[in-house]
Amino acid sequence: MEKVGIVSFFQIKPELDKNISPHEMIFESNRGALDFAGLKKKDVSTVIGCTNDYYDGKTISNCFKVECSGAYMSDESKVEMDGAHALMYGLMRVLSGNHRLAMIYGMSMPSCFLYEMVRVLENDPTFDRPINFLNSYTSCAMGMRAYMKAYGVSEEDIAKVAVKNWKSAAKNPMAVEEAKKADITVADVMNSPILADPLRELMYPLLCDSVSTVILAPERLALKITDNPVWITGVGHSNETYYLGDRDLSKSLSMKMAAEKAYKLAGIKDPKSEIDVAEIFGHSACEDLILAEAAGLADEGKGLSLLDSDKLNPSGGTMMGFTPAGCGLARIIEAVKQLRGEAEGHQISGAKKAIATGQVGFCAQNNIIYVLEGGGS
Amino acid sequence: MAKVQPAMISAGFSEHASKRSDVNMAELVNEAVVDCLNKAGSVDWKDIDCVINGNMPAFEGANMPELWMADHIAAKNKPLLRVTTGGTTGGSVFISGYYAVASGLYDMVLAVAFEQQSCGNTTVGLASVALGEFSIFPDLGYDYDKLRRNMGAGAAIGIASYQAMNYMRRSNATEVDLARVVVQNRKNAAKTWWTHLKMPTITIEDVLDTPYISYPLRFGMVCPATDGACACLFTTEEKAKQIADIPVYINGVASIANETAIIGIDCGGAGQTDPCEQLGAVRSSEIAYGQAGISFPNKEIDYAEVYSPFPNQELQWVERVGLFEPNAAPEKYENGVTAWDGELPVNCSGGVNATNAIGASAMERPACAALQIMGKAGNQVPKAVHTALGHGWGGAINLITHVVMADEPQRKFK
Amino acid sequence: MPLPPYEKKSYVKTRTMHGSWYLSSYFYKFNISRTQVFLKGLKDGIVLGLKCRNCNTVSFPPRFICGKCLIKPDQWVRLPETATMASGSATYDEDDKEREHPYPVIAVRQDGSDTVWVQNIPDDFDFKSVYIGMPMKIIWAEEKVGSWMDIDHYEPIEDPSVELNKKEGSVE
Amino acid sequence: MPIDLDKLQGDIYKTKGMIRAEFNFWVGVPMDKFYDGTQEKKFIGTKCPECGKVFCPPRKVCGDCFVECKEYIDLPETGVLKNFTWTNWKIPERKPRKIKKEQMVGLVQVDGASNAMLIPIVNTTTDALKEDMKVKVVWNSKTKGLPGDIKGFEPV
Repeated sequence: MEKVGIVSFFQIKPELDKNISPHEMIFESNRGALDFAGLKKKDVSTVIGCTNDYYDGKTISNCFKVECSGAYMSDESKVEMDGAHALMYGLMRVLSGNHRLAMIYGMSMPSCFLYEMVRVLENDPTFDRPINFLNSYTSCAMGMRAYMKAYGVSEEDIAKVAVKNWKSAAKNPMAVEEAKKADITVADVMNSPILADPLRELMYPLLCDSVSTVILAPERLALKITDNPVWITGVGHSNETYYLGDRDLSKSLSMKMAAEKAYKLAGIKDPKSEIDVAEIFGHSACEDLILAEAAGLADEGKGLSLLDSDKLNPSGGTMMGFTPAGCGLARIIEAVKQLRGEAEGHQISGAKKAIATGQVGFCAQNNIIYVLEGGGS
Repeated sequence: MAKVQPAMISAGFSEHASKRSDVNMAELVNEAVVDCLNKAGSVDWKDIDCVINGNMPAFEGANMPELWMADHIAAKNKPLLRVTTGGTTGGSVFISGYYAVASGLYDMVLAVAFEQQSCGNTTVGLASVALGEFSIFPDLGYDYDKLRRNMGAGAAIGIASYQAMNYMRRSNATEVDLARVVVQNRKNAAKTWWTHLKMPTITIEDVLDTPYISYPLRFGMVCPATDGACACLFTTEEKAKQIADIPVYINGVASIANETAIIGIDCGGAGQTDPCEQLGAVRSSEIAYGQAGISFPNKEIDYAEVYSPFPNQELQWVERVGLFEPNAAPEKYENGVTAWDGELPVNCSGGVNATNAIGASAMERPACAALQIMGKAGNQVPKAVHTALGHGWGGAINLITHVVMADEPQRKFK
Repeated sequence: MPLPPYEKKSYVKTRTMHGSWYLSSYFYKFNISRTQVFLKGLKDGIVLGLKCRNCNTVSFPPRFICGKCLIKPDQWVRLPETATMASGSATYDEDDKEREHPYPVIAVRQDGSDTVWVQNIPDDFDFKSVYIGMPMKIIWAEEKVGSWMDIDHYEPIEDPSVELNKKEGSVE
Repeated sequence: MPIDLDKLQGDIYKTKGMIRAEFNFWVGVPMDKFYDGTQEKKFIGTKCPECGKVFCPPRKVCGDCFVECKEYIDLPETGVLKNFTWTNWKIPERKPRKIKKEQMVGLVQVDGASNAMLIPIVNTTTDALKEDMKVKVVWNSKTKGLPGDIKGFEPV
């Protein structure tokens, strides 16, 4: 795979209920990304949006976002998954050579819709949906129970992951204010209300309004635009079956397959030692561990050892503020900041290679992983 | 100018009907995928590297249904991407299939688009396109009845009738011209196995006898609501030559977005002052022809499939995509230029006017055009087809997809 | 008159499972900073448009983002009360069966602006007499309160071009 | 029409959606047979002709072999609890709400099937739930051929 550079990025600071209209929010973010790299609107030849009709409450949610996203008279499309999947489509377009600069944004406004309710609409409408027990809470809880049983991990251990993520979020200036819990303890997490046993409220991220924008360019152009691009050297993407009853929830097969492909493309032999930063999009604290293990950062069942280093989610992961359809891009932006040395407050010194992931589906059914490398100058 | 030349080797369809009551969404799509793979010769489902999928989300009330139907579309343990852009969903899925191969990341890509409209209420689905945008107007003092009436005209049929008025004003086309298009489409549809409205005996008078729905469009001119699915298989040039007798090379793609028509964002005016001007389509075709190395589309294109739920749009699009001079289309239709045995056949599958499974429609256009090049179409035209185009529109008539394909790789390639 | 029958295919009928999508549980946020100014203008009988400094596009009603330049337009301009019909149609209201002739609906482009907007026209208006490019003017509401309905409706005004075109022997 | 100018203060205005869209999903032939079975208080599954896996609830296609499963087989009423959780949150298609009595739900593998289904667990307490526990179906007294026919599974 040829190297593709991330030349510009912008994220609107997440808030629980942002006093801004969604169109304006996309405008601010896309304009910000263009200005950050000193580009003009017409330089960008393709705009890929990531929105979801059920998150926006509108059919064809992209048709009114042409003006505000800067897609007027450019090659526009929409990926209705996670922002990281939209980046994949943008990457395809840049790699094909048909397009030079691609702008990708992902947004949603959970203050305007009920996220848990919308997830119910993802169910199999012939059986799971009428029975109405499969939802965000129960799927996360069953994934957690499967993991705990398979590797003899206790609830307190998972709580430690949550504590670490909340504490990291406190150091991140881009984290939502309510997520900055610097003094949180394991006892606090264990005493928080149960969403679905054994998942507790503080193991589950806060939903917030935000937009993330990334601009991609092929290698030669990227070096002209910025001195400090971050390269996408590998990408992997996979999907497993929907039926929870068919899957081993303590592992993530799709992430494993995706990571194998991404590492092969990027020429990474030993992810444990070569990866400096891992921005994992886990829907709950436990999913962070499952996905990190599947991505080869730790042996199966030994994910807790990652807590000893700063490698896992230095930004706080999804706990810094979870924006449906935008979270994968936010993970990528956090990894890019680390590689550029611009992560204020939570910088990992000397970070050279990072991974960032995105997912959709119950128990991380569909996973995508990027290998990012710094070192423009 | 893609670095890897993508080619299409097979297309499959499910049976289309107003109510496919015997299958659920997943099984409907499975029919199209199985049909596509059966026609692809030596390709096994395990050879597929990536699956791309899309439908119009709110019409079936299922969010990201492809996750649920992964097993049914041969996507288990494979990359699965969902691309949806409203009416152009099928075209966008087709284009992302092209890009998945052109990027060099995947060798064999299955693109699937589908719609099972009998599950939901299409009118409510279309209303919710703009309902969010309009929910503020009653609070700003807009009379509710008038809002409903004025904005109800903003849904697909309404926008089409605005377009029809403007087109008829420009070209002096009459209702008879519109009815002629309908008759041609439905007669063509009767010769294709999977289509919905097959009317081999329809006449212009039959169409003109039906009542108006929205002036100047009559009930008999409007597309049906269909259940159906379509699947296409893409691969690289080298592999395609091994697998298929006549691979179809995708030489140019574009999906240019324009400002919205009739209704604008956040209570603003709409940017398209003339809904039948369609700058986006003009620009898309320019780009796609540029990529494919086509300088004179009116001479070089042998066959066209345009997305036209309403007859006036068919007349309008064939002009906007450069097949005919502006305002010349009604005359060409009258003279039989676009008929099955004409010089430039258009919509010989019956088009969207006879079969509209919204999410799949825009993919059926390039798929049918490709089948004509392969010589495997249900209603195969007598002339030899070398170059063809497939087109789609969607959104608030601001999203366009445009695909140009040929039986030989791009001339300017390498 | 119904259309000729088409070849219907029949399929096994299976059960259905009910589902719903509550759009009533959604909220929508709008930026009305420009709309407020516009409505205040209407209250005083002033028609305001918003001009983008970069491309000089004037929007009526004001749009807070210029799609062409991706900037926020900020220059208010006063527009005349006349307008041009940009497009039109007539809807046959399904809910109102008693009504025989359809409701006319039109989209107008205010003179001096570059955007169109769906506007009201009297219900008893003969929609076949309107044509695209027809000059129109605003008829104000009796009492202006700063609401969208301060522009009660649009009415056609005399169009000299019709007579001229007739003399030339044009089809119009 | 009267207009409330006081409501229009500030740059951002928030409105509420109005309608509800209704859907009726066709279940397809295999699931239709399954619901015919639940009406007669029995489980029906499909068998993959290639790998021999049995699916309950039935599926038309086996994801691993991508072949149509045409063979229908009857399955017993007993099964194994593979995974479970309990929650006080009820999340229907409208608004999530908290309820007093916790609901138990588990992945139950019916004996003879190779996959588990997500189904409520009844007639027991949250503490008594264990993985790999034997469970048995509890039918509703009146069966209508709907998912509601299965009240849940209870420990044996």
